[in-house]
Amino acid sequence: MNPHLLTILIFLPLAAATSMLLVPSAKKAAYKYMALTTGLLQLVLSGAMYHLFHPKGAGITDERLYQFVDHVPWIRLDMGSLGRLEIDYFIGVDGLSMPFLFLTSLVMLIAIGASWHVQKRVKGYFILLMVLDMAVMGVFSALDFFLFYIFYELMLLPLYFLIGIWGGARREYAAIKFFLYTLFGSVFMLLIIVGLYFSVINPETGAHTFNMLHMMDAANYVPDSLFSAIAQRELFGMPARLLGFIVLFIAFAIKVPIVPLHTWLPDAHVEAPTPVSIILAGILLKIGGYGILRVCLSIFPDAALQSAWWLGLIGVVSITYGALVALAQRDLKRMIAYSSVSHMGFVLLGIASLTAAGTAGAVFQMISHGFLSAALFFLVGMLYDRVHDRDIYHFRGLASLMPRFTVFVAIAFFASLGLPGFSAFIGEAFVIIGAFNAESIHGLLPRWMAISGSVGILLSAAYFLWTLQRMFFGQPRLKGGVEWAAALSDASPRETLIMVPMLALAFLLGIYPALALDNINASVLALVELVTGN
Amino acid sequence: METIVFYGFATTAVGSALLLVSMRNIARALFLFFIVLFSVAGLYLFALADFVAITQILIYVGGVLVLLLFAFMLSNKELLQQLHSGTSHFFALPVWQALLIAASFLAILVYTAIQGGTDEPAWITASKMAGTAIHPTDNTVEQIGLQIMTQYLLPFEVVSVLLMMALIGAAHLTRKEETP
Amino acid sequence: MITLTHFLVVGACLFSTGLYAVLSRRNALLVLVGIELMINAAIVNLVAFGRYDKSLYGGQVFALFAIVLAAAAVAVALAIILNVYKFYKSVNPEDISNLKD
Amino acid sequence: MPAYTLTYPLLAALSAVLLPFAAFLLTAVLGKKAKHGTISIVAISLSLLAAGYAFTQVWGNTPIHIQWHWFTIGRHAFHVGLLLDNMAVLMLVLVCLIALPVHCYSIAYMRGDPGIHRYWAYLSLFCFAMLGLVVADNLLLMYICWELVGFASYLLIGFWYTRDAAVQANKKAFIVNRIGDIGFLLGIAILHSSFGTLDIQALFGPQGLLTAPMGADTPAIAAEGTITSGWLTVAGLAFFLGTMAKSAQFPLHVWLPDAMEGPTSVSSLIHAATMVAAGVFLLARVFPIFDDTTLLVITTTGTVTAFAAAYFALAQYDIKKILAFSTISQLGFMMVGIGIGMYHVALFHLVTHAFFKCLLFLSAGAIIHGMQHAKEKHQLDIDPQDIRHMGGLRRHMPLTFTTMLIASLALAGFPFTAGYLSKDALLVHAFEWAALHGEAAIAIPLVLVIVSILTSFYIFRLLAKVFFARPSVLANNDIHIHEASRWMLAPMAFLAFCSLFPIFTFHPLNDGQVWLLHGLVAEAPTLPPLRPLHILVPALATAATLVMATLAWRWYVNGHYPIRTKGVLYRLSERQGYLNELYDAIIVRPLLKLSLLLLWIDHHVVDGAINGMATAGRSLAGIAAWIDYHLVDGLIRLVGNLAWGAGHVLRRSQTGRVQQYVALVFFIVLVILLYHIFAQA
Repeated sequence: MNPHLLTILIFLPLAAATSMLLVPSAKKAAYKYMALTTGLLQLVLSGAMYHLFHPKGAGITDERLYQFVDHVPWIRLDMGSLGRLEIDYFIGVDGLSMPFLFLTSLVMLIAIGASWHVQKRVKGYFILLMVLDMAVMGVFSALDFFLFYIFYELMLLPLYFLIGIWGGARREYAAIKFFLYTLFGSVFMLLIIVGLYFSVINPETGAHTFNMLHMMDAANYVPDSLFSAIAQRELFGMPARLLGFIVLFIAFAIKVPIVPLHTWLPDAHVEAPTPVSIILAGILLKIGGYGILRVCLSIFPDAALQSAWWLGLIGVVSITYGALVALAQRDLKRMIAYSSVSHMGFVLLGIASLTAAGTAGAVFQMISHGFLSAALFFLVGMLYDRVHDRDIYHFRGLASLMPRFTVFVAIAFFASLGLPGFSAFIGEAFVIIGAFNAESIHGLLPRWMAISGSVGILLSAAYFLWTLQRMFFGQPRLKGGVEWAAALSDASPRETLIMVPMLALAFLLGIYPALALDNINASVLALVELVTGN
Repeated sequence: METIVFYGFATTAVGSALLLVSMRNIARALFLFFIVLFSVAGLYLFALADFVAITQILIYVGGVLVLLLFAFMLSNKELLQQLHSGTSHFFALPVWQALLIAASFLAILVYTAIQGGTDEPAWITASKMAGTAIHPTDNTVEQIGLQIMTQYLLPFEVVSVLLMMALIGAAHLTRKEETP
Repeated sequence: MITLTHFLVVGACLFSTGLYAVLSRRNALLVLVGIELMINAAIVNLVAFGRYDKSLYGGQVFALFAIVLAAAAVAVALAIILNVYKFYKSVNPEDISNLKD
Repeated sequence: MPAYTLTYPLLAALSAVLLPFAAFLLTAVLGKKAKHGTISIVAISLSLLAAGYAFTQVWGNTPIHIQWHWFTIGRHAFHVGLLLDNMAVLMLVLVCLIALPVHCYSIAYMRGDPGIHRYWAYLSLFCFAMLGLVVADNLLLMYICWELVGFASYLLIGFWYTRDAAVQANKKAFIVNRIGDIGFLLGIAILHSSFGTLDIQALFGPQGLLTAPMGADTPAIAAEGTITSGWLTVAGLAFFLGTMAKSAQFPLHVWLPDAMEGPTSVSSLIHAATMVAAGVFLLARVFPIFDDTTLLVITTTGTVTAFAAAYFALAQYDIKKILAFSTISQLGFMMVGIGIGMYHVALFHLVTHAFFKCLLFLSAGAIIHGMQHAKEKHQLDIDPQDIRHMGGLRRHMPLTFTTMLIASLALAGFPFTAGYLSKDALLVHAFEWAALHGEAAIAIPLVLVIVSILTSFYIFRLLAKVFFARPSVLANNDIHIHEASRWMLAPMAFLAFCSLFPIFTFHPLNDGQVWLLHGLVAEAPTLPPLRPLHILVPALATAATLVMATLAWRWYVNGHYPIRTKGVLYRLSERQGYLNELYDAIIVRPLLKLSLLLLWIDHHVVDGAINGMATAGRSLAGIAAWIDYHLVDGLIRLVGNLAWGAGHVLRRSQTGRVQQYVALVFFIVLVILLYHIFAQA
C-alpha cells in the first residue's frame, strides 16, 4: 500500500489543473475530458481507500488510530521568545472523514458530468473546479489545524468565482454574500486557532503546535494558558473554552447552515450554476457538520457538553423552520435549498444528542444528503436547462411529458422525505432515535426535541408531495405553451447515466447502511466517549 | 539772505514740479520742466557746484528739453491729438496708489534726511573737522577738469562711448522704414 | 549756511514728485519727464554730498556724468516712444500691455 | 434465541415476500413490455403457494424466528429477520389469498389502460411491502414496510395522475399516514431508548421484556431494560397513533374516502382488505405494551370511529365512498376488539372482513365498470359511481348481484356468513368487557350495537338503490349494462365463498368453534364469558338486520322516503361531518399562512438583517469614503488649490502695465526701507 495515497488523492486535481493550464484555450473539449479523467481516477482511488480502510482501528485522538497518515514537518520557524513555530503537513483519515472523501469524489464526478455543456470560459471553469476539488479533499483529511484552515479558506476562492462568473442573474450579490458569510466565520476561527496554538504544546518536542490531535488531549495544554481546561480562564466575561467552542461552532454552523445564519444558502444555491449547486449542497454543507464533529466537539468536549441543549434547539428550529419556509416557496431550486436547511438541521440535532446512534445518524444523514441534494439540484438543473424557468406554478403535468424525468424526481423526492429503503430514512430515523435516547443516557436533550424534529419529517413530506402534485401531476399545462412542451424533452442518456448511480447509491445505503456505518461507527463511538465520557 | 534765496529756488523747483505733474497740457508741462531745471541749477550753486549748474542748464535746457520739444512737435498730427486727449483718464486707476507711494517715499526720505541731519555720517563729520569741505572760494572748474582727466578718466571715456551708442541707437530707431 | 538736510529734503520732494509722475501719468512723454525729475533729485543729492569731498570731487563729477547720461537716455527714450507710437498708435502706457500674462 | 439456519418454512416465507419484489423490479425494468401483468400474477400465485406451505408448517406450532445482522449503530446491532408465528403466517396467507383474486380481477378491470405496466409494478410493490410487514421480526423492519405500503398506496391512489382529485387524494393519504408514521417512529424510539432492542420476540414474546411484568408495576425510575409507566403509556399511544392513521381511525380517517380515487381493484386490496388492516395487525403485535389507559383510548377511539363512519356512510351517494366508510367503521370494530383485549377476535374479524369487504369492492368495481362502458357507449353525462344513477341492475348483472348480496349479508352480520361469526363475537365480548369495567363502559357495546344496526341499514340502502330501485338514468330500455367478464367474476365467486362460514367453522352459528380463534387464543387473554349474551346478541342483531332490510326496501324501492335531505343531521352525514373543511381551516391553511409568514420573515427579517448589516457596512464605507475624499484628500487638494488660487490671484497682477510694475517695485522698496527703519529703531 502506497503510504502517500491520501496525498495523491488530494493533489491529483491540482496536477490536473496545472496541466490544464498548459492546454491552449481553443481546445474546449480537452478540459472536460481531463476533468472527467481526474474525477474517475479520484473515484477509483477513494473507492480503493474506502475498501482498504479498516473500520475497527479508527479512533479520534490517537494518531496511531488514523489511517493513510502522512506526517511531515512543514514549517519550523524559531520565533525567539514566542517559541518555535511548528506546522506540519499532517493528513490522515478516520471513520468520520473516510465516507466524506468518497462522497466528495463522487459528487465531484457528478458535478463534472453536469458541467458538460458549459460554454463560457471553459478553461477557467474547469481549473477552478479542480482547485475546489483539491481544497475540499484537503479539508476532509487535514489533521493540522493550520493546514485545515488553509484548505478551508482555499475552498472559498474558487467558489466565489464559480458563482460570481458562471452564475445566474444575481450572481454577484450571491457570490459576495456567500463569501462574506463564510469569511465572517472563518476570520474568528483564525483567532481561536492562534489561541489554541499558544495553549497547546507538543509533548514530544515541547514546542507549540497546530496539531489537532494534541489539541484534543487536555494534558497537552499549558497549565495557565487561555484554553486550558484546568485554568478556567475567562474572556469577555465567559469561560474561554466555551467562547472558543461557540466561535468555532458559528464558523462551521454558517456552512451547515443553521437557521439565523442560513440566508446565504438559498441565494448561493439559486444563483450558482447547476454543478456548483451540486457541490455546494453535496459537499460544502457537509464541511460544516464535519468541522463541528472534528473540531468543535473533539477539541472542546466540555464546552460541547454544556451547549448540547442549545445545539439541539438550533437543530430543531432549523428543521421546522426550513421545512415551513420550503413549503411556501414558488421557486423549485429555492425550495430544495430550504429543504437542505431542514435536512441539515437533523445533522445538528444528531450531533447535539451526543449519543452513538444520534451522531452516527448525523454522519449518515450528511452522506445521504450529499447524494440526494446533489441529485435534486441536478434534476432542477435539467429542467432549467430546457426552459430557463423554475417557478413551480409555471409547470403542470410534467409526468405526461417527461416520464423518465418524473420517475427520477419522484424517487429523489421520496428518498429525501425519508422513505424507508433510501438512505435519508436511516439518517433521520437514527437522529431521532438518538435524540430520544439522549435523555435516558445522559439527559442532555429533552425528548420534546426529538418529537419536534420528527414533525420536520412530516413537513418534508408535505412540501415534496405538494410540489410533486403541482408540477408533475394533473393535465399538462405550461406557462410557455407549445414551445416549452417541445423543449421539455425527457432525460437524455448522459443525464440518466448521472442520475442512476446517485439514486442507486442512495438506495443501496438505504437497504444496507452497514456499508457506511461500519466505517463510521468506531470513530463515532470514540468521539462520543471523548465528549460524554461513556 | 542766502537762505531766503535758497528757499526761493527750492520752492520754485518743487512748486513747478508739482504743477508739472498735474498739468494737462504737455507743452506747458514741458515749459514748467524748463523752470524746474533752472531752479535746480540754482540750487546747485548753493551747494558750491557752479560747473554742474552750468552743465545742467547747457545740457538739460539746451539738449534734453529741446529734444523733448522737438520730439513733441515733430510727432505727427495724430500723436498730438493723442497727446492732447491722452489725459482723458487722468484720474484713472492708479492715481491714489501713486500718490500713496510717492507720499510714503517723501515721508521716508524726509525722515532719513532729518535723521541724517541730526547724526551725520562719520565721513562728513570728519571732513568738516579736517576742513576738507569745498569752500566757496575754491576753483571748482579747474579741480573738476583735473579730476576728470586723472581720477575719472575711464568713466569719462566710457560715458563718451555710451553717448555715442545712444545717439546712434536713437538715430537708428527713428529712421523711417523703407518697406513697412 | 545751507545745511545738507535742506538739500536732501528738496531732493526728496523732487523725487517724490517725479515718482508720482512716473506712476500716474498717462503720457509717455510726461513719464519721461518724471524720470528726469527723479534723476535731478538724485543729482541734487550728489551735489549736496559732493560739498564734503574736496579731494576727489566725486559728487560733482558724477553729477556731470549723470546729467550727460540722462540726456542720452532721453534721446533713446524718445526714439523708443516714437517707435512705440508708430506701432501701437498710442503713447498711453496703459494700452501697451504686451507684457500681460 | 433466533435460529440462524434457513428452514423450509422460512425459505417459503422469504420467497413469498421476495417474489413480488422481484416482479416489481422486473416489471419496472421492462416498462411497457410488461402490460399483460403475467409476471405479477405468477409471482403472487407462487407467493400464495409458498405462504400456504409456510402456514401449514407453522400454524399451531412454535414460532420460527431467523435473523441476520443488518448493521450496527453505536453499540446496538440491528437485524433483519423473519418471525413466523401464527399471526404472521395467517396474515401471510390472507394477503396472498386476497391479492391473487384482485390480480386476476385487475386483468379485466384495467384492460386497455395506457399506464397498466405501472399498475402491475405498483401492485407487486405493494404486495412485497405488505408481506414484508407481516413477517418482519423487528419493529424497524416493520416500520420500513409500514411506510412502503403507504408509498405503494400513494402510487396506486394517484395511478391516474392526470386527475386532480386523484393526486390531491394521494398526497393527502401520504401526509396523513406520515402523521401516524411519526407516532410509530416515536414508539420505536421510546422502546429503543428503554430496552435497546426492537426485536418483536424479545420485547413482546412469551418471555419478552414487556410481557412478564406489566407496565403499571414497574418502578418509577427505569433502569436499562425497563420503562416507566408514564413512558409506557406514551409509547402505547404513539403506536396507536400510527395505527390511527394507517387504519383510518377517527379523526385521521379522512384520507380513506378520498383514496377511492384510485382504481377500484386497488381500493379493494389496499384500502379495504389488507393495508388498512395493518394497523390492527401492528396493535396485535405490540399488544403487551398497552396499559389500561391506552386500551381505554383504543376502545373509545374505535367506538367513535365505528359510529362516525357508519353515520357518514348513511348519506353518501358514491358507491365506493359508502364502502370506504363501511371499511372505516369495521376497522373501528377491530380497534374495539384490540381495546377490550380480545385481539384474536379482532384479527378474526380482520380476516373475515378482508374477504367480504374485498368482495364488496370488487362487485362495486364490476358495477362501475359496467356503468362506465354504458356511459361511453351512450354518451351519458353521469358519474358512473353515483348510486342515484343506478337502479334495477339486478336484471342486468345477476351474478354480480349475488356476490354483492352475500358480501352485504356478511357485512351486516347475517347468520351463515363469516361476518356473523366475527362481528357478533366482537359484540358479545364487548358486553363482557363492559361488565368488568363499571357502569359507564356499557355505553361502548351499546354504541356498537347501534353501529351494527346502522351498518345493516346503509348496506341495504346501497343494495336497494343499486339493484332494486326504479332505474333513473337507465330507464331507457336500449341501455344495457353488461355483466362482468369471466376474469372478474371468478375472483368474485371465490371471495363470495370465503365470505361464508364453512371455511372458518362447521358450526355456522357458534363462534366458539372457529379454528382460527383457537390458533390465536393461546396467546391472548380471555374474558369471563356471559353465556346468555352468546344467544341474545346474535339473535337481536339478526333481527335488527332484517328490520333494516325491510326499512330500506320500503324507503328506497317502494319510494316511501321519509327524510328531508336538508336536515342538519343529513347534511352532517353527507359532508362527512365537515371534517375536511375543519382540517382545511384549522390545520392546512394556518400552516400555509405560517409558512408564508416565515418566508416573509426569512426574506425581510432574517435576510433583511443581513442585508441591513451589509447596507450599514456600505453606508459606513460611504461615510469613510466621503471623509477620505473630502477631508483627507481635501486637505491635499486644498494646498494645491491654494497654490493655484494664489497663482491665479497673482496672475492678475501681471497686467502688462509698466507703471504698475514700477509701482510694485517702489512699493516693495518702500517696504524694505520701512523695515530697515523700524529694524534700526
